[in-house]
Amino acid sequence: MVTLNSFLVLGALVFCIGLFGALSKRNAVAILMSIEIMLNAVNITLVAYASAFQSFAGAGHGERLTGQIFAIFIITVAAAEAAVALAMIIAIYRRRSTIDVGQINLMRW
Amino acid sequence: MSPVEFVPVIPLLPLVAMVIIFLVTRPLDIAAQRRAGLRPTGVSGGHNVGGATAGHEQAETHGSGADHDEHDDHGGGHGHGGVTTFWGLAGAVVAVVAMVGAFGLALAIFFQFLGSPALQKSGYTVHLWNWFSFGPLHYVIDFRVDTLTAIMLIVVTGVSMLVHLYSIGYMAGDLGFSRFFMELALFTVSMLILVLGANILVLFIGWELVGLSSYLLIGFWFDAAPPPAGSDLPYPPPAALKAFVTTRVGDFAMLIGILMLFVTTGTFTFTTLNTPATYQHIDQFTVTVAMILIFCGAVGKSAQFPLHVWLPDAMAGPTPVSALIHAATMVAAGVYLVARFFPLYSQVAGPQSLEVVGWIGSFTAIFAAVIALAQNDIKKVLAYSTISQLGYMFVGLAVAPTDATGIFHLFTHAFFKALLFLGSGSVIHAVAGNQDMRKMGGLAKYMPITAVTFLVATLSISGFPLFSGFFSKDAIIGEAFTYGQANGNFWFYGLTLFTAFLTAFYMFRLFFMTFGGRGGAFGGFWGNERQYRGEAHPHESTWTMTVPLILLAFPSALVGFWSINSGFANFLTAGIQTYDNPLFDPLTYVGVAVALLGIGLAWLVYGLEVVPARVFTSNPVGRAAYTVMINKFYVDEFYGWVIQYIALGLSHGAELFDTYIIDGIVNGSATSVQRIGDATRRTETGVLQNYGAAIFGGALIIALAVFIATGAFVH
Amino acid sequence: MLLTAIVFLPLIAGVICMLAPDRAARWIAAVFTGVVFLLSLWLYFGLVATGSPNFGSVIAPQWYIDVPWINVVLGAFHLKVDYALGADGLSMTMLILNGLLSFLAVIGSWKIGKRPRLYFALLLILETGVMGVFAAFDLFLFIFFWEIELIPMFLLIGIWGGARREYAAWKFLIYTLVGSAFTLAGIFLIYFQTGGRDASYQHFTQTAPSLTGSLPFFGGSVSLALAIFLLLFVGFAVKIPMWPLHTWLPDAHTEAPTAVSVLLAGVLLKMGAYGLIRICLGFAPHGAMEFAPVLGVLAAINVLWGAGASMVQKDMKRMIAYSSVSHMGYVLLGVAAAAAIGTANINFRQAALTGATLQMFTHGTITAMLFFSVGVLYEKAHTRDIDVFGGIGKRMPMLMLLYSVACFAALGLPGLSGFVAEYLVFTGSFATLPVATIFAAFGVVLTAGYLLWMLRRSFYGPLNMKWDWLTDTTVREAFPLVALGLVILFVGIYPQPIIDLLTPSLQQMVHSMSALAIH
Amino acid sequence: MSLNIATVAFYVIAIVLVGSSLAVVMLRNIVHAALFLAVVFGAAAGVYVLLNAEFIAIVQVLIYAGAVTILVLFAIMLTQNAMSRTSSPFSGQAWLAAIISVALAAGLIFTVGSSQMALASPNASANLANAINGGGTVARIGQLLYSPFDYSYVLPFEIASVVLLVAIIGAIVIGREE
Repeated sequence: MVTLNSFLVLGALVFCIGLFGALSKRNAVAILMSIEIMLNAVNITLVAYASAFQSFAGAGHGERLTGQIFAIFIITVAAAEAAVALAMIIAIYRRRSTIDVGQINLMRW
Repeated sequence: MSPVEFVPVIPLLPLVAMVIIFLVTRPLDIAAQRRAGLRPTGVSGGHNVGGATAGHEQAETHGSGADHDEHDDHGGGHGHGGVTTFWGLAGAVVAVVAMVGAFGLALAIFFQFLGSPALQKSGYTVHLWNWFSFGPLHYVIDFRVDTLTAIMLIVVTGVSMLVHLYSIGYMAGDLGFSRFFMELALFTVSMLILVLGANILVLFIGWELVGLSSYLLIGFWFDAAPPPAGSDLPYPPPAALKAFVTTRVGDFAMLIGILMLFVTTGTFTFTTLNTPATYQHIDQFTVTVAMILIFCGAVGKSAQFPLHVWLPDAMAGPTPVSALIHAATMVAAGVYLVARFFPLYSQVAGPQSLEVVGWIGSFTAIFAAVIALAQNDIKKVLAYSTISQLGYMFVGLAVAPTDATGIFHLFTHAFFKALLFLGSGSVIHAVAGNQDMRKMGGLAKYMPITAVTFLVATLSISGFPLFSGFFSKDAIIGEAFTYGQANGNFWFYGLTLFTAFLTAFYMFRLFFMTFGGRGGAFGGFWGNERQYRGEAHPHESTWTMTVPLILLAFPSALVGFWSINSGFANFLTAGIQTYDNPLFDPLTYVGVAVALLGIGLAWLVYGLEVVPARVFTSNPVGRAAYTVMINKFYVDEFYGWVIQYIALGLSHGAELFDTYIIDGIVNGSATSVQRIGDATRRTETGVLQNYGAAIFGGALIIALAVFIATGAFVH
Repeated sequence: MLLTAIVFLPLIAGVICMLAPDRAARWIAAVFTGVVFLLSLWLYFGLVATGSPNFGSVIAPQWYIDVPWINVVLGAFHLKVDYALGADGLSMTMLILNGLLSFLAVIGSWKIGKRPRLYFALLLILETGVMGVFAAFDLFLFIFFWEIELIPMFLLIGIWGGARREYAAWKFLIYTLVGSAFTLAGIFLIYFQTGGRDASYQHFTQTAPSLTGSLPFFGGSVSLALAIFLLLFVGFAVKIPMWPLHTWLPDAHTEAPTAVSVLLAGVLLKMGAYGLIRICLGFAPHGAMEFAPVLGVLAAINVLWGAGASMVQKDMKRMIAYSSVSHMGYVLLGVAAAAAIGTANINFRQAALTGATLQMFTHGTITAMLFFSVGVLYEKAHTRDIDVFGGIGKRMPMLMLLYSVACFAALGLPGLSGFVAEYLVFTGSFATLPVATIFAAFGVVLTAGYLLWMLRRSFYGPLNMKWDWLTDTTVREAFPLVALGLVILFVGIYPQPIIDLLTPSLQQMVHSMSALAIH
Repeated sequence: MSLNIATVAFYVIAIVLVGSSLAVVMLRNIVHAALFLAVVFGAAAGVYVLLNAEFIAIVQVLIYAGAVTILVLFAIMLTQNAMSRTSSPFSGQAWLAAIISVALAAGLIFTVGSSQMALASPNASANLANAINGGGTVARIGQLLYSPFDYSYVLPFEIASVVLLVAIIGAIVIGREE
């Protein structure tokens, strides 16, 4: 029996795997990829909710697809983010010949 | 319109003279001096000007110190070194004219009082202006003339007038000639305010202002070079400072006394304060303490022990200043103060107050006289003599039933001591600025007028019969005896009597060492060139200096006769007779005998020189005593130690407390904030992942906290 | 309108200064400060000209203007700030003093070389801040101007100061800010305890007697009035400055340029004293009465401590700075005496308070004259070390005369204004606080000691040939000194006008306090 | 518990999704990781299909699996020498990241498990079943995004388009060689 909880647990697991990657990888591109995984996890959760509450009574406006709409916006912003972030990574690489985030610490105290 | 109604004009005259000199003649004088090349132009400045005027500096630098070697050939810098410009002289003339006017008015007021017993009783008050009032508390500027003030007016304006005249000769050629007359006029104004004040407020104003004038005039040669090490020559800059600060110590106590009186009675006015009825509801102890504190002011101003140390040093000022301020008038202000409050001292306050006055006075009298025995500086001897005589005045106030005894000595002393100082100034002028009596001697032949007038004053101060000092001083000694009979305390009598002997001795020692010596005419009284031990060429002074000497010699010799039949006491106390004519009191002749003994001993030692002075110092006891005496009982050293180690030590302590404790706390807290900031700053690694870990870790911790707090784990 | 002009004209002038060319800045500053000074005199003479002058009191200030400014209501919370300006006798003296000293400060900094536009602009903004403090009749407006004044002063010390200017500027700023944080807390406390609807002085004056009750404090309790008094007082105590919160002053003075020192000592310290009298004493009289004995002791410590520390200073400005600490002690003494509980006649209290206020004015002029004198010397010799000079009176007789006048005024010589104020304080305070007065009065001896000793070491004695090239004061340098000297002389001889000016305000304060004492 | 196709499909997709996510995170070779990222995106699209969100699934495939993966591969290609091959791909705080991630996962699963809404809402499960078996939602999404009604998302949609424009320009500006 697949319940809402199944999707939520799946989203949580994927999110945490992405989080681990984002917090532990040294390669900036890898971090970016991990962040994309996290975003996907969030999207799964949102869409699951949207489906679960699609015809939830009492709200007054019939079908509820807010979760899906949110997912669309997240995908949009994530695409923009990926483009800008990758441009930045390339710019940093050109200037410093490294994309190891451990060494990109200009803001250090 | 009677003269007394014009009394505000008396201080106004010298004030106007001062303002005229300050605004008109002195600037013109300075301009003239610049044109004549006597004074650097100053404005253009630069090293070249300083170098070019180096020669003139010596002319400007007077003092009595180390620079004398350059001056000795032209008169020690006094008088012959420079030129008095027309404008300088004009200013001096203005001042003298003002003083003649003031003296004339003072005389007129005096004679008006003399002729009107009603006025003697009532006095005359004139309201000038208001400072402010708070309900019944009035702070007003009022003048009041009564018999005491009338006498003080005569003394102040008379001596001041003569000193002004004398100074024209004495200060001639000094670059600060105009400044001198300005400051002299300022002093006269201040002293007149002091004696004219109708309340303590005005008196205190005058009291402080004479302190200022004294400070300025002692420091008149402010740019003098310090005397060579080991010399006891006075040095103006520290002397002026010392005079002001030492008297301020007394003023502090006096201020507290004034405050006590004011707070308990609510008034400053003398007439109210001196009415015993004012104190009906006031504790006698309070008044006693207040009066003793007020007397402390007198101790400072009148240079009584233990605040006497400033007066000998004050001799660093020009000699006319010593005569006017530090002999005749300002130092007598303390006596005036006690006399002013005499009804309070004698009737309201406890007997302790006048006992304190008597003890301080009598001790100071003998203490200063002992020091005077060993001094060789002619002005220092006179300075200690002044201290001693002021002590007499206080004893006179302490022992007599009225203030007439003490005030009469003040009155006579003003004349003969001014004469002594002016005479010594004439001598110093004649011997090129030298003040050491060991380099004088036999001067009588060179300067007969000075010598004769000086002798008159010396006889007077020694209490030689029929000279004025005899009447005033022996009256004090007599009253002290009466006091002893009444109270069983003969100390005042004994001390004053012995001091009379010492006074006669050291004054004639001074006279013989200066004017006489073995081989002079009249048994050494009238010396000549053979007794002269100095190098300069002595000469008699100009008429502006000798005329004041002659004019002062008459009152020095004669004013004593006013006391016959209690004339003076009658006048001063408006009818209360006090003491008998000393001429007919056998007790008087004890005093006379003692004085003659002193004169005789001095004659033997310094006039005839049959007993060498070495006799006194050749034995160990004498030598030890002499060392102590010449070092003035080490009082200066003691005060120096107190200031150096206690006052400045505490001050340094305060400074260090500020620097290390208060600022330590302030800077310490600032530093610790900085340290904490520095430590926490280290968490900002600049590595994004650290921040990410912190965010999620933090979120977890918060979530955990929320779970625990809401009990989510329990359910 | 007149007060608005006095407060904001300098600000406008400051903006103009910033826009003007460097050479014109000082002229603009001089003209505007001169005009403001004349306007401040108009405050006084405008009333005198009416024939029966009423110099106003807190209840009925003159030239009063009240425009609503901020009015926020959030439920029970009501914040109301009015643009309320007024002048009673107390304010008026301070406004005139500030007008005079600001004008003279501009004249005194004529030769400033470093960034003159900014310098004069800041000087003018400072004047606005200080004028606002003295003219404000709303407590929030008061603290607003109080804080405004900090910024230009901080910059003036920090940019134009001496070698350790940054340390001094920060010390000044942090000390004052910490203090005024307490004051602000006190203002909120009194504002909400008196209804929380009105912050005008008139309101506090009327409600002040009702401030009773107590607040819990670390287990114990403290009376409400005392809490308000102490909170308000901390900020003022820093500014006055009162021992042991005084150590910013010597540093600030030593580092600040001459004209800034003049303003710092001449008017900024008076802000603290003004706050103490107007706000602490006026609005928290119960607290003042409770605290008065302690305040008396602190006053005596202030006097003696300042004088003692002055004695051992080597730097002339530092010495004068400590002498300011000492002299402000007399202000504290007068205030303490006015508030102290006792059986003393109300007139003594009034004498003490009037003396304290007069001391604010006279100390402003005297210390300004002292600082100007040192400034003249420093501008030529580039040192202020007392001992390196010697006998320079010979080269600078005019400066010696004026400096001596200032010193004698400071040590309380009769005929000069310092005496009137000190004597008045003493006569008043001896009735209520005799012991503190005796100790404080000993300060007059010490003051004479250190000032004359300084003169003796620098100006007396044979000329140190190192200083042979020194020249005497120019007319421009002498102008502020002579002007201040004349003020000092006038007040010293005829203080009645200024006392009349102060009496209505102070009388009311003293009367309300003694009314409290009876109940 | 009935074993229908949807359930089987869910578990298969979930295992693939989790496994490939782990591969992305754990693999040393960044190119391999990028390829597994494409698998993650694809699996996510499968989840969306299961949830009857076919529009999202299509968009997911287009944008993520297509565009973003290509973009990432380009970036890897452009920066291929940036990282030394010998050193660990993990930074020093990997252990801390692991703890945080595991703890967070535990926390989230605990929360989901104890959530009143998810468990006690039979409607929700019924809806979900309906949704999984029901018709498409594309038309409805189109209405919500573009119709001028009060509760539509026209304005956010326009803003999103502006964000994209800014991102395009920004990426060009940043990535351009000087």
